[in-house]
Amino acid sequence: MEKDTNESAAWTKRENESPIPKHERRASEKDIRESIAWAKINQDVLKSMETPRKLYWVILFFAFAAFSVGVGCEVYQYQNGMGVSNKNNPHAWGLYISTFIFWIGMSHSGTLLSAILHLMHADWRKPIFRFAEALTTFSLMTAGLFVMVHLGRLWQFYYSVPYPDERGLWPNFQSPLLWDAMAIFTYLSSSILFLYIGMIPDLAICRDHLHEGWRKNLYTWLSLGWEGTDRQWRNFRVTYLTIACFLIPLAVSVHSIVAADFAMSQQPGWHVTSFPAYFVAGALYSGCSAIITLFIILRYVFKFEEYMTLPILKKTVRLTFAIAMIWTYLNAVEFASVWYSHDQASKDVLIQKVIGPFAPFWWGMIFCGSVVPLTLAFKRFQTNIPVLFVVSLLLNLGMWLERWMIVAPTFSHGYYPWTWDHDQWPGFVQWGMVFASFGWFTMLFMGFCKVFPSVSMYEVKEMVYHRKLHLKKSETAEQGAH
Amino acid sequence: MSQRHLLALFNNFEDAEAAIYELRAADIKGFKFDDLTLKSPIEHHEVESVLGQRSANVQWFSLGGSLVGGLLGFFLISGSQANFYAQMKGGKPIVPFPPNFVLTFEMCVLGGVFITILGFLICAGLPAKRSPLYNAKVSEDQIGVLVKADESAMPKIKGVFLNHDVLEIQEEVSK
Amino acid sequence: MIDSGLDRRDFLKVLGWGGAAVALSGCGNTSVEDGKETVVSYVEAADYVIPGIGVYYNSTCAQCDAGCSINGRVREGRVLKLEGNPASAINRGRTCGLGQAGVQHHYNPDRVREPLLRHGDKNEVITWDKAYALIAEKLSGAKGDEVAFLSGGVSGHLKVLLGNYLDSIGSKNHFVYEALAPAVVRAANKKAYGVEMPRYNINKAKVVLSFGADFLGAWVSPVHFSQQYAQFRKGVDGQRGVLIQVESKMTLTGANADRWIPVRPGTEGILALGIINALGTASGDIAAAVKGYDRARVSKETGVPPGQIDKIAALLKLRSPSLVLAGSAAEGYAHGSQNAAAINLLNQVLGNVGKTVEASTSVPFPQMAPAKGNTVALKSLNDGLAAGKYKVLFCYAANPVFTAPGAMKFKDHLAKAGFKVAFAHYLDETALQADLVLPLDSALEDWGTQVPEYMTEGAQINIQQPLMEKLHANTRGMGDILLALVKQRRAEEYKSFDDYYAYLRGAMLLNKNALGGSGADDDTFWNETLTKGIVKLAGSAGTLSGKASAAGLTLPVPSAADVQYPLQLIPGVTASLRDGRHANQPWLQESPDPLTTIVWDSWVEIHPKKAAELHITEGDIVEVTSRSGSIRAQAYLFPGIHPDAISVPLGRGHEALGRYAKGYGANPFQILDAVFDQETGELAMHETRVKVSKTGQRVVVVKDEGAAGGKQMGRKIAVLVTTDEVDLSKEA
Amino acid sequence: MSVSNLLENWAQFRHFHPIDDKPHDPYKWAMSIDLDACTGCNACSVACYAENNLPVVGKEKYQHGHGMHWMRIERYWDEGLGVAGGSDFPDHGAQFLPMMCQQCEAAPCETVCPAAATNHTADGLNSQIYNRCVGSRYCSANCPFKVRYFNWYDYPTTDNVWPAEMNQQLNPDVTVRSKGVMEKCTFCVQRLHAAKGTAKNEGRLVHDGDVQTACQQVCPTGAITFGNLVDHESKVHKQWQSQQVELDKDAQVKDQKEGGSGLRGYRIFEELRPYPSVMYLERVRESAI
Repeated sequence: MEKDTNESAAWTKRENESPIPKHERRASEKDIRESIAWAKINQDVLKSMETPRKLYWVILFFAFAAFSVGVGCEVYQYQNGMGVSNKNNPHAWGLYISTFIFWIGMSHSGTLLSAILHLMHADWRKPIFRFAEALTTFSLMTAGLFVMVHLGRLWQFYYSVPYPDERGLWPNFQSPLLWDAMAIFTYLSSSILFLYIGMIPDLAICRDHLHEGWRKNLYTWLSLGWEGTDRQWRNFRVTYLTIACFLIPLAVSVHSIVAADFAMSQQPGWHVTSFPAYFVAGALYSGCSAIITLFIILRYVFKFEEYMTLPILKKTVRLTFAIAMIWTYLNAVEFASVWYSHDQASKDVLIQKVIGPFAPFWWGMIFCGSVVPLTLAFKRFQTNIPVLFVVSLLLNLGMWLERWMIVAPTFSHGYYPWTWDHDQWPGFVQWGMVFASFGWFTMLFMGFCKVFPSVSMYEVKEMVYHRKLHLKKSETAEQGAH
Repeated sequence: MSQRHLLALFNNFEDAEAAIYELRAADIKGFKFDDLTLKSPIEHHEVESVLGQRSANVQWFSLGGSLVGGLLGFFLISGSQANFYAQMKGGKPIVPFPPNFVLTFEMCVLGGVFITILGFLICAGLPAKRSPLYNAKVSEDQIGVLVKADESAMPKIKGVFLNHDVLEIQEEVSK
Repeated sequence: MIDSGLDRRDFLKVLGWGGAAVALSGCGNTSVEDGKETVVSYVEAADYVIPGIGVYYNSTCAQCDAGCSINGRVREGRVLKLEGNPASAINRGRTCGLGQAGVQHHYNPDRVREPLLRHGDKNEVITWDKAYALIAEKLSGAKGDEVAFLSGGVSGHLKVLLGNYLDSIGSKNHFVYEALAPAVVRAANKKAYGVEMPRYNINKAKVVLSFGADFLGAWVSPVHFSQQYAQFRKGVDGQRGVLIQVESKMTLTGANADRWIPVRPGTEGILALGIINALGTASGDIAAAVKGYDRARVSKETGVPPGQIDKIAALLKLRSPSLVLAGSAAEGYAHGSQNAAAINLLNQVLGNVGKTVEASTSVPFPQMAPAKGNTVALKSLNDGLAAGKYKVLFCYAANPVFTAPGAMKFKDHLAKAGFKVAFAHYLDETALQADLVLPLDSALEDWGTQVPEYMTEGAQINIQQPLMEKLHANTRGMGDILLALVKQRRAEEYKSFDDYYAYLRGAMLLNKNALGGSGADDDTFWNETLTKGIVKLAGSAGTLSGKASAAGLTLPVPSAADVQYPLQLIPGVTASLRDGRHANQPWLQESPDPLTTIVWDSWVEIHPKKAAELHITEGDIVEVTSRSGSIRAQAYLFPGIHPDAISVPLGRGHEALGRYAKGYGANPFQILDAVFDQETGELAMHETRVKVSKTGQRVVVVKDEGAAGGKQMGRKIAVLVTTDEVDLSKEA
Repeated sequence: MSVSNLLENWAQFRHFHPIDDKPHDPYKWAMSIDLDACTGCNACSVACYAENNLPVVGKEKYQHGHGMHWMRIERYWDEGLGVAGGSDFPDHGAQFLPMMCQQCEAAPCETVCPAAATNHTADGLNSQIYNRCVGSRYCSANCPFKVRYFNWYDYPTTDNVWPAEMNQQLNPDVTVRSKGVMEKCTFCVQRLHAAKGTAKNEGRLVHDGDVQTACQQVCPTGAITFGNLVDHESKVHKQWQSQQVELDKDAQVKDQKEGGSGLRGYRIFEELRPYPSVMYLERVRESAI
């Protein structure tokens, strides 16, 4: 408790040292100051891309070490067979698939929120969408690894890829797993393109302000000769908008298809109509909480207090709270629909979740997913960074548990009582792989932050510009009124 | 008569806008208004009122792309089902609609996104070589107006720019 | 049959290429890839090896003594699978799981391959000549009485040859020992019916009342009884047969009963008498004998509710003929003979003799009839060994070090024998105590004849013939060994027989006419015999003698509770592991026990109520202590056992035998008390009292049964219906 | 080419099987298992090991649920056993159920395989193509009966699974599966192929009794009947017919008739509509005792 206060005090101190003048901060919860000079924006953001400090390398090393654990596990599993991960019949899937869904879910807020907010002209997205989209891309790349790791014959993975082949062999397009692969591929490539297209003007800035080294070449190539001409901007706007339009239904489809992996099956506890909605809500939920986590980290590490402002955080937090309540509601819907379905097998799975061997995890999920977010309803916590940091991590823990609670209980307690198995716990290989995925993600994300601007400079400029215009307009209007 | 480029940098958009208005109104011989390019660190869509509605056709690429993607998807999938394994699976029809529609949708989006990007590159003329006059300030906080005009028109254009608080004028070295 | 022109090396080359490459291609462990074999083309293979085509040979299953005929599929010179021979009246084309695993006995990697001279724990590989010389040398230093031969049940020409050998030595000490033989029942049958093993017509019975006879699992001739059982269930005229099983520990047969009655251990005879009493049809001395067995007393002593006794009696009265069987559970007590007699009496009272109990056909060659194993033999051998009577001991097809009750201290006594020769497939516990171990051919490589103890319709002699070439060059058939040994002593008599095959062929041809081959020339007869695998004999159907009498029938009142050892130990006999000789066949180890579904390990069956009393839960390692010793095994809560009893299955807990047997489970033989049946002197297997205590260790029970523990949770998986709800007569 | 095939055969490609499809012809392999005859002796399971090269995985792996018994015998107790108000003893014995792949006509496993490694054959079998399997285990996840077994390890190279000599017993007609592929009961498809080949050479169809599955052949009580369901002479057809069980129905006469039908043929999980090819006959118990 005391420690909390101390930390809190330290944070308050940081806030006090913030470059935003106190009166402006207090005055009107402005999500951005109009007075920020554009040059300063460039300077601040580019500064975040400078040669990293020692701590960066230390963390990167640990992330790499964690990833290496996973590589080791995979080599071991590849050599000896899937059995080493302690799965069995009926526990065919285990943590790989649950963690796969977790990462897929994580990917959802970035691109989806960015696109929705873009369409809705909610310009508070501007300072945060870049890293959120990076989050999407990298969590998809992490999720993709689990699909591979999960396969019993990794070396034949291409059998489930549709490619024209001499023997006329095609994969089975009826399989939700194939839809999954297809949707993830589409989503990943679209997200990467969306991220990239949105970054071109910033890449041009990087090009213009870096004068040597491989980076200069990299940005020169990547910025495609962007000069910010009216023609480029005009087409850019349309393109960005169009892709945003594509991405919204796509993102929804991706997680509904992941839900279809379960809902299209015939198993009790999976064959639930509300699953797609439940999955999408869960995905947005975990994505939002991941955004909060990264928001806080980036804000702190890169001193982005001026861009990633508390009002923006507050908005994100409120959005998260809303989604948390939707998710909670959908949980209840799942229960209710099963309860009134007279399907004893599905009921048994639910009962099993609540009072069976998985109960601690299930209740953990309820606690993290439905109880913890209640703190977000309080205004004082909505901008309390230490609290938010802990809460966002708990939310994600809850969401990871949710995915596990979707996958495992049905396997352990399916239709066929003879094969019920309540004792099969994931082995160290599975845990190692889950652990490694966080290392892998951290590696990718940290690399991204140092190579690419994690705050969109041009969009922040736009935001500042629009605020200025707005201010001017309202001043004129005021004067006119006088 | 040889043409030259000239880049004027402004501190803010209003100045640049005013300068462009004047240029348009001035009707300078040897300078076509279409040869004027605005370079800005952010998008100023207000500029359209000055420059006029210049076309942006990316959305047609999107439409075409998603149609082609969707059709390709559906026929690839249904065709492969009909040809390779005209073989039953799980009692479902050999060409089952729900899964094929799901995949058609994905292919539709995939085609749409890819072709949109292609369209963007074509419409925006990217990747492009750098234009003859460029100033890194344009990607920072200044507005640039690049004009291409006959040598003879240059003084007049410069004059217009100078009227509007231009910060700096860069001229192409004559060939 | 198999052309000896193909020498073994060539043969193995074919195997190496054909076997490894065909069966394992793509698996990365072919011996060809290891460079251990030379590739030889099929061109050099023998005539009968047709690539890709299976050849079928008939032979006889040697996994137990029931004498099922088998039909082995041989491809590229390798025997792949054993099926039942449809021509056999015993198994009619069927086999049991044990029989299926016969190939794993044959291909077992732990078979003994060379004659071994043992020095302490060390093996010295010697030649057969040296081994025979050694035996001759040791025999020359011993008198006939000082030589003992311990064997399992033997029959056919092997028995004849063995008899001749012992005769040549001058020894009468042939101990035929089977740990799980129905010896008490034989004696009781002899008394009641005049024959030791009559023919039971389960298929003709409308009600079968079985007192612990696991005829579907491990009793006498289970494959045959299973087929009768199938007919019995279908019923003669749509009236389905009813099976009532009375026992203290549920057997496979009990699990299939319409009514399973848990009876207090050892009171089976009392219940039988109680039923006779309740029937009320008996007269004379029988009526007098059962007079005291009224419902109240019987119910009190057996724990069976009075209503149940009445119901059984009523059903038996209503539906006739019925069949009452006395099985190992009834005979395994000090008063086992009395139990069996009481049960046979019930059969007689019900008038089943002659209907469902018939005399079996006897084989016209009494010298070939099976030497029936029992445990009396073990006892007398043990006594003899303890007294140091034997200088030379032969041991064949028995593993007494493993199967003798711990209280007998057989292993210690065995050490007193001067020179011990074991004819063995594996280095089992007994072979490890031997001085000379002689490796045997597997049943699928060896010649032989077999006469089953339990004869079905008509009599038959089963032919055992090699299904493939020997796997190992230096193993020999038991017949060949005996022939070589007997030649040492009676060279003249046997000089015309090069090997046991010649002996067998000669002996069969000698009796060609009696064997149904009159008129055929020798080769035709012989080839036909081998092709069929069975010689059916006319044989004379005997008659059952003996009249129902209750004379001498005294059943003890169940003893009062033993405070120190409160529980009765029932050694469980499972269909697949029996007395443990098959424990090194991995299919059997991994084949779940039908009732507990446990694999690879022993367990202690304990009733859930008793377990709750003792605070034992599933997976607790418990110590089972008797007066003779203690073993440790995992507890399994099993509702099919009397709360005053526990059961540990036999067959596991080997300290030797092979990689699949050694170290798995516990051996309850070790803790059996040396209690014997008062009349026959047979070992009373169920008469050991034990106490159970928790050790504090726990394991996860390795079993197939899932967490639902045999409940269907209302899912309608294995559905049940009562006879009044179905119409069986319409079924196809 | 494929598109023209698609357009030409459009109507044929839009059938639901088996409900609005014509029956398999000339073969539809099916089974019926009489639970009243089944004694639970496990012979079928061992025979399956022998015929189909099933690996013996050993105690430790079995403990982890890696047992590979395509045919497993399940032992059920009465629901009332050991619960309050019920009996402390299994008074009516146990119920045994041999469970193997039910070769469903509308198999849940087939649709979900991403690599199309499991298909419905023209003979009405649910086939597993080991070569094509990528090991996603989705089929197993979606199997209501959980009768699919995955090669969690590379059994051919595992110690003591098939050590020297033991490997000579392997049936050359059956693939030895390597790690990472799914496998399950095939209705002894190698025997079916052999029988069909023989019959074809003789210019006829396979007669009832020409071919037996390993489990059927071994079964001491003859509880398992296997054969061609479209062959009206086959025993399996007669059994299905006498029990009025129809392949393409999800509810049979037995379930619908008020007051009992006297029939005892049923298929497990019929309400899930996998249309299994295995009919079980209910275990009967005497009502008089």
